[in-house]
Amino acid sequence: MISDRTRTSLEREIRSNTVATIGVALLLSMLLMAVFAPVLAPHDPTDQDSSRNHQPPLFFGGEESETTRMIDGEIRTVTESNAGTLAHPLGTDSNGRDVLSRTIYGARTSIIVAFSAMAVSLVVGTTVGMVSGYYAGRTDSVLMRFVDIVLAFPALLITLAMIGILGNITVTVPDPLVASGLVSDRPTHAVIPVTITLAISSVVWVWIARVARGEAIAAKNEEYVMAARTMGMSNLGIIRKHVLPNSITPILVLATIQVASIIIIESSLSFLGFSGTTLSWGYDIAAGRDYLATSWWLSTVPGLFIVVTVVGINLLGDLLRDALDPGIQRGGL
Amino acid sequence: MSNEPAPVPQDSPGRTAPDRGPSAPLLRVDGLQKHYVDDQGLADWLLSNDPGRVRAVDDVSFDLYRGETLGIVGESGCGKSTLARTILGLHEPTAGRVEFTGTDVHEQVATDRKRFARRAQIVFQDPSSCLDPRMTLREIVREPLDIHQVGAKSHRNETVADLVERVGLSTDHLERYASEFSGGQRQRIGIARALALDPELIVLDEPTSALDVSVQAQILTLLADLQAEFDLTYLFISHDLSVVRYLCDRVVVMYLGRVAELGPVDRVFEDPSHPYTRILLESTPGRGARAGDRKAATTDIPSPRNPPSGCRFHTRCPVVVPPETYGAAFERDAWPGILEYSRQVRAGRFDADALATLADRHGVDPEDEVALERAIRDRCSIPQPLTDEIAEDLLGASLAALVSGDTETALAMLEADFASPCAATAPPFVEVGSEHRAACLRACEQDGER
Amino acid sequence: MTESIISVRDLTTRFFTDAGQVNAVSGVSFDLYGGEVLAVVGESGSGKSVTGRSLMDLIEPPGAIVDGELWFHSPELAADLTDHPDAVDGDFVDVRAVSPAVRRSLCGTEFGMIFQDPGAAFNPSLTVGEQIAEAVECNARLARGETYGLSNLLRDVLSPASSFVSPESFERAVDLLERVDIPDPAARADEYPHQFSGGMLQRAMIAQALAADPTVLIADEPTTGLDVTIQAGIIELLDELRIDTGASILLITHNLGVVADIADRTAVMYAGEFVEVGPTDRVFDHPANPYTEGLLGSLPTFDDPNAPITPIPGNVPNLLAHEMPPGCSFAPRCPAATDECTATDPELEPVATDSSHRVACIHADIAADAGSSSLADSTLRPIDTPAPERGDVAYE
Amino acid sequence: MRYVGGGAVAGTVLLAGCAGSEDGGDDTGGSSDTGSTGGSGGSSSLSEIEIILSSTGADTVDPHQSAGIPASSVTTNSYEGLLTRDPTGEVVPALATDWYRVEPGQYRFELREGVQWHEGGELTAEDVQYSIRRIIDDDVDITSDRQGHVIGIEDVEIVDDYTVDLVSDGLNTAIVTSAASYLGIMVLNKEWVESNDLETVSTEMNGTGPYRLVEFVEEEYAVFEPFEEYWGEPPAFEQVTYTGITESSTRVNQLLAGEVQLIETLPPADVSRVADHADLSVTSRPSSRVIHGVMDVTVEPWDSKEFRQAMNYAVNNEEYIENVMQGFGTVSSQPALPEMFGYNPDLDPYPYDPERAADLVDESGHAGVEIELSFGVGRMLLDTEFVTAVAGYIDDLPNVTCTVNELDLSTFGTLWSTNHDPDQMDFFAVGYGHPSYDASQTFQAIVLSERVGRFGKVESDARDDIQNLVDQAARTEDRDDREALLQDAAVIAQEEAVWLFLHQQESVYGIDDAFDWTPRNDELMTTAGSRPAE
Amino acid sequence: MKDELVFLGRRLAQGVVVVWGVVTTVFLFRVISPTNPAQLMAPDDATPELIQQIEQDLGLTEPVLNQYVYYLSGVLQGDLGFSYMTNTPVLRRIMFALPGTLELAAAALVFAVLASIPLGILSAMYRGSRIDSTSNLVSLGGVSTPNFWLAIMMVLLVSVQLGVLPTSGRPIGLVDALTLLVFQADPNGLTSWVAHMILPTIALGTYFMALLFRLTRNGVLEELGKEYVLAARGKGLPESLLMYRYVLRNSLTPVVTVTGLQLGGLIGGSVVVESVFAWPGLGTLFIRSLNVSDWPMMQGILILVGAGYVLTNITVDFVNAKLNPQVELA
Repeated sequence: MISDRTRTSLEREIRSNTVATIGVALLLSMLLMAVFAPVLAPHDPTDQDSSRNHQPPLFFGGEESETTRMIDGEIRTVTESNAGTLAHPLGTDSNGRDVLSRTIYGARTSIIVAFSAMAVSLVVGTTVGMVSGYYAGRTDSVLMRFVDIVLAFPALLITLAMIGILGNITVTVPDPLVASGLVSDRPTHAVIPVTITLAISSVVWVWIARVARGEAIAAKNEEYVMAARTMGMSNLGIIRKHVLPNSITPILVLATIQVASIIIIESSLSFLGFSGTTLSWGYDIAAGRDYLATSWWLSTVPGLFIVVTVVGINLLGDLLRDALDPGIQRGGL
Repeated sequence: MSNEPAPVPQDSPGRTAPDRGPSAPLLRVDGLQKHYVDDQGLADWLLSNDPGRVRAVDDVSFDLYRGETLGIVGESGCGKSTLARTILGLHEPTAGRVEFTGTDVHEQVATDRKRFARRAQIVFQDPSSCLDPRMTLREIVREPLDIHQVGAKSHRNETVADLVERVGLSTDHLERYASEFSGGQRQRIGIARALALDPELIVLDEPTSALDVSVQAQILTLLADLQAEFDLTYLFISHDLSVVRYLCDRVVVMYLGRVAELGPVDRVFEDPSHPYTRILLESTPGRGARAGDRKAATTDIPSPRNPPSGCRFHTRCPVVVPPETYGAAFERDAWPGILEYSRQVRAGRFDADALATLADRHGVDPEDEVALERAIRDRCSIPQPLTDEIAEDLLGASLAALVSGDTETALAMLEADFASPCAATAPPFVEVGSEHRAACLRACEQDGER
Repeated sequence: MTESIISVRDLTTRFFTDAGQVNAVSGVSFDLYGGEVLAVVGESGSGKSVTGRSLMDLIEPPGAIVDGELWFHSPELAADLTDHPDAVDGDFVDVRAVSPAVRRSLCGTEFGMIFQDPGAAFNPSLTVGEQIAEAVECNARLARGETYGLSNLLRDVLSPASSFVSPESFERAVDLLERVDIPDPAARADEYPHQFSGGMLQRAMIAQALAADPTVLIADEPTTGLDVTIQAGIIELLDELRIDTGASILLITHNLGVVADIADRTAVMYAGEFVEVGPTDRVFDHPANPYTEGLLGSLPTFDDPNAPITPIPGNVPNLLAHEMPPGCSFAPRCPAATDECTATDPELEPVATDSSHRVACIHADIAADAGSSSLADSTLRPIDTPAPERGDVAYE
Repeated sequence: MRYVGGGAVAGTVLLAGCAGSEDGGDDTGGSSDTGSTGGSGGSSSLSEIEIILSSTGADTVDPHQSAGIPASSVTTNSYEGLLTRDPTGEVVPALATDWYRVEPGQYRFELREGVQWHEGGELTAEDVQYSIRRIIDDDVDITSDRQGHVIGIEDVEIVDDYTVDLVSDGLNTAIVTSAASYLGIMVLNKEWVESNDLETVSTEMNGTGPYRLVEFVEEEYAVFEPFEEYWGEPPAFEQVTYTGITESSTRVNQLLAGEVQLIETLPPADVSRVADHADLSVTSRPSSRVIHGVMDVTVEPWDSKEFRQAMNYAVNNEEYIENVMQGFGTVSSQPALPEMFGYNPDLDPYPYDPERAADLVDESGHAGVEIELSFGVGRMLLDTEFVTAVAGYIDDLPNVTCTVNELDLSTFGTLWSTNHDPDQMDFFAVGYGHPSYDASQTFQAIVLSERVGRFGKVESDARDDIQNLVDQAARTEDRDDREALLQDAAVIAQEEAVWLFLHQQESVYGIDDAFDWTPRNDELMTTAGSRPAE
Repeated sequence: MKDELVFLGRRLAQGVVVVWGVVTTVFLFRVISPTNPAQLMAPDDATPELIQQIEQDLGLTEPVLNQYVYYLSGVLQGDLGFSYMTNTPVLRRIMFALPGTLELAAAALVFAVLASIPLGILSAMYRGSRIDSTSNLVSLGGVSTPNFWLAIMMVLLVSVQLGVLPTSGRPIGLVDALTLLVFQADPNGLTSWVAHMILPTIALGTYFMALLFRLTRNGVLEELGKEYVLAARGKGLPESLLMYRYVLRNSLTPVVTVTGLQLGGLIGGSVVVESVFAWPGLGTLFIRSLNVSDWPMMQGILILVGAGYVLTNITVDFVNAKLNPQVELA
């Protein structure tokens, strides 16, 4: 799929761009984290022990601090000291669950949603874009007006509306790493939030379709497509053999960049309480809001992981764009 | 778009030269039209943003015989590429028909493109666009074989190797991607691909215009060799007269979508009958030609979207036919001056400021209308007075209007009184010599005289 | 006609790209005489356009002029620059050695540039008249010694009444448009570049180049992309202007026909070097370099359709330093190449029969005293001689 | 006939629950004050106050269209009932000055004379009659959300301009409750209601109360100004604003910033920030809401008494209240709250005994079962946290897997009160409040009711026993005997594990020291009786 | 002039088609949503008969096509229906929420534009300098940080730790604040408005700032490499004038376009930001309505925002065509 020249320019880009390389490394580690969450997470992310709750991250806390408790119907101020421990390097939440483990598992949700939404969008968007751009004419007009309609709504609003329509659909699949017996004491099943995946796809395919259409139009006017037509190749054959392969690079670059948008939308939805699973970054950020004054790490840590992931994707996207396709435009939220 | 009927004599079999072998043309183009998509319905108007952009072709007819090379020359916007693609069935014609060995190409394409594809192929202009950059040399040349399932699969690679060697490329490079070849090499690949199906006709759409001269020469010689070897018929599209002259037997000169002149290359280029062909020849660099009366023709080409009425070349033509109302001497004495005068009026060269400057230059009082009129006549070299009295009166009225500042009236009068038949009538296509035809009123006159 | 206006010595321009160093121009030396048309002809990638841009100091990163002198005949400036002995030689000033400000003012006034693609060389959001007027205005202000500061900018930007371009300059711009035969110039001056056809825009480009009454016009492929009839008009216009204004024209083109029509002298460029320089008829009739010969042989000759064409085998090399062939860069394609050719890189030497005709080929018939004319010790002794008066020469 | 949005199912029930319908109820809820009192030197001229509700703002200002606490907190500023209660729950006169039973089935209220409507005119018996009919009679104007809160009244008879008789079909002990409850009879101006369209009645007010409405945006805020011709004690504030903010940290921050004077549901994590503030205090009172887990006994494993008991043994209430809720709750042992009439003080909560729980699960034959604990987010103090904790305890049992199913309020409300499909939700945590403070109502409404609870869905001996005891109590005149009957019912309820008994939560308020306000047992955030601090 | 009218007419007609599509889509949302409004509107213990009665009264028993016609004609008359929850007109609530969102979006836009464009120009002019690399880093962070998290972090730092700015709420609208200032010479309203605007504005505007920064920087860089800039330099145009007339003006065209078109994105982003700052706007209203399945409200908001977007789009196109001589009005 990638020609030698593309590969060399990519290699050169990677070599010459240390910042981007760091970004790619960050992203890769996030991916690894998501895939090997059961192995990497020190604890079961749902395992709770309220006696050790609100433990700060390692190297934080330790000094005496005042908290309020109600004891025998009286509100009393008590002095407590709570120091971070190695067992919970990023602290614990209000139910004593390990923040690090939850965040590692949260990466899973974000990445599963991002990748599956992008996969759905790529299939739908590329198909529509190819058909629209290649056949042009009335097919194109109608499809593109439909695209305009979807684009008239802010992405987040339409995603939310889709959630309202779809309700909360989730699919639970056994975690292969746990099933294989590699690790125990971890959740045996992973929850795939189908609703938000579909809801996000309902917007993202449009972004893909627009780019795919543009690429299809450009490719269609290339002389080699004309040549294929004069050779008697069928339209579908031309799309499959010429138009699609020559359009796919910019589409994939856009897709890479848009994965960042998807992760931000996904975390926004979870933040607003529409995640479908409680193991997600946005959900934990929202849960931590109530403890901002006392347990700052609850909202801070998952947010940092989002930023790191999205920075990684954006750097990778910039890198790909510079290496493969200097002309591509960034789509907005 | 004018649609007055113009007599279009057919290039009938009876007129073919004996050396052309079988009498039926390989390809016959008959009254072919391809227009802009302007007629959109309301739904389209609401739904879409821009109409398609196609260079128009209007009422083009010619025949192409087996084994010959027919050149199509013209400047940008003349519709030569549209013509080529319409002939190959890539565009649907608005009117007229294209016959390939007697059958309608567009019917054939609609039912079975493949069959037609095996007989007619195309080589494109742009070496950077004509090959799929994601395919290797082998894949590109093999593609037509695969589509048509030519021979056994195992044999196809051999066929590919033969073709590749035949066009002068090394079989060592079979696995290289298109982007790794130079422009000339890519054109060779394009030719190999076109040859793969062993077609009878190859349309060459400016195959060398993007190449450097040294490489162009390579391709031209290759094309000539291949034609001899494979008994090919070429439809060669170009804007370069030298190349056309080198490669072609006959040539069609096109201007703004219409055929201006058609005939054997030598005759057309040595004795052009259409003023446009003449201008084109004179403009060809490196022939030591110097500016003569072609100045008006060398500034601008009208938009093919909105072509001029009558003879489409009349706006640039140095030998526009004068109105018939005036005396015989009118053309020689007065007509060039009046043409120049009307051009300058149309170009706004006689607005108030310009008149003041003119007066100043001629040392006359800007208020003195008579002197000013004289100055204008001087500048346009209009004799004083014209020999034809009626013409003199009419011109005088226009000049008076101009000098009094009413440019529009002046122009309107000119257009009414000194309208050239060229602007009104599309010239018919007439025989000017053996197999040599041109669409020009002047040619008609000669025709009539003969 | 006999006075050298520009003397270029050893001009070397390189581009430092990701793919490696590109030797676009490698040690080019030539003289341009007053009122002549010197054509620099070559195939794509020969470095001819970069040569032109180097003269105009328009090389942008990643490119740079790494070496060379550009001596310009300007007695006034030479007198002003007495404190820069390095940059002055008699009436000549080395444009490469003066301060950027002086260089810029020189380029803007004495050199006019005509770009290959006028569509790209005009700002799409300003009218053509305005842009030409700007050039006029810049020249006028320079002549008046005015500077343009931030306060001027603010006033021009913020006040609708204030404008950089004075009405006089605009009128002059209209005159210039008329001068280049644009019909209805006053109206067209208010139009935007996209409303012009290619030929018209090229004429406007020429008008802009004329704004400062330049001594030298550098025309970079001025007719590429234009239809032949329009091309003929532009070439005529250039010829007319040369005669009217006495400006010298450095015509950069790949079109040998155009060269034959208008150029007094012709320089043939190949792979970043001049391989042959001489009076046009000499070069066309008696090419001394196999490349020139091959180039001429590649062209179908119009008036002799039966003459065979003999292509040069192979392809134009790209200019990447590490991919350049050793020795003579044409050697790999040259029918006459010998082992010696790959060993030495030939210098331009006068041919034996005509000292105004120089060639870089070891197999050429070089004048006997060649070799002593090396540039090392020469100051500004012209290395070229002007072409004799020529009649209409066709190259066939 | 006009239909009226009852507010979301979730809105009504979860916000407040249904009010009980019987008079009385012990008031034992001690309020506690803490925090610095050093800020008493603050502004004494507090004239404008803003009160923040922890829900959205009132969805309507037509009291008959809503039976929720937040809306009532707003509407009671303008509309009044015949009677009302003081902060401790004592019934006191309002628009009626005297009330007595004329005969069984006929209760007489003598109206206050000279009561002015905000938009002019005097209150008459016709208004009272119309208002009550508007609630109980579907054919009068609207189908009211309050029908369930005005029980047993069949009609209203006008005796004279200032006297009305409420007619019921028997000895109706609930009449006074209905008359005094803020979820019961509220009196509207007949002529005004009839001459305005429903949208006006929903968004504007013409009442008799101390404050009149200036501006109102449904679900957002309501602004009041004093009504100078108020019959009672003159209103103390120049302006009263009610705003709904569901996000707790936002409420806290606004209080800390001095932008508002009183906030509801101060989360424990922020208590110290408010308490430490020089000008603010924290005040609390045990809530009238029983937080419990409902188990749908129509399906497995909940039909098993052992399994239900196992759940109760599995949860360490003490621990989660202590740690997760920072002590802001009390373990509950039975359906009734300690403040209620009929509470059985002798019952101890289920002890935390995971082994016993595991054994019981085995006994029930449901070992290895996977269950899901659902709840609707946002209505209970620290709901996510404690539900997570509870599910965690159950999940810790070796033979039960328990996960949390977090639902938005709409979905939860639909599943709970309109769609009783156990396949979708058979085990859920909910908070249910009873301002009536009578255990019989708790039993009736949430243990036995098919609609709200789930225990009553299936015939069983235990259900019949409880039902009998409650019925018997209703017929019993003697207070102590009645109490004993209800306490017996509590014993059965505990033994049967009709619920997963969780806790009684604490209503915690943050308050500006310049604002003298006492939390009420019924959680109403009314301005009645409050004034600038001395 | 005629061209302009035709252009405008055509774009408006196309806009009407899109808006019609928006309304239709939104109508379909309600139809396919699983919510039964009658159940929502009925009292808790409503009988099935009552629910059926309500369904009938709401017209839900009619064929979908009839419902569609009613809805469409309602929308055409400016009637967006009644909220299921409060039974009051949807428009009334939207009109209350609209100023909050518009003020926030406008402020965020202004912030984004003012911060990004000068920085983008500087960055491009001094490419590779410290200011360039710093700005690039900030912009990378800007496009990578979810606005709600940024908001929370700002609340944590600015309000909780430093205690300087109010963290939430919109106690006063701009119009009221200005009225207060003008008619009562009371600046407190405006001060309060500004104070409450700061954090939400930054939270919402940062992403767009970063986006516009990148656009500006790339635009200026691209423009600097254009041949006509070289040509202008060649003719001796003063550098400052060149920067303004040749580089800035042309490179800002896409920036202006994107700025206009990002309004939709700003409104989408404000959904989350509003929720963090308890900002009474369309976003909070939408979320609240979603939580209780109040479809008429959601439909109303979607139609309003969608139509607004289409209108903005047309305006931007038109203005662009007027400003940019290359764009033909056809």
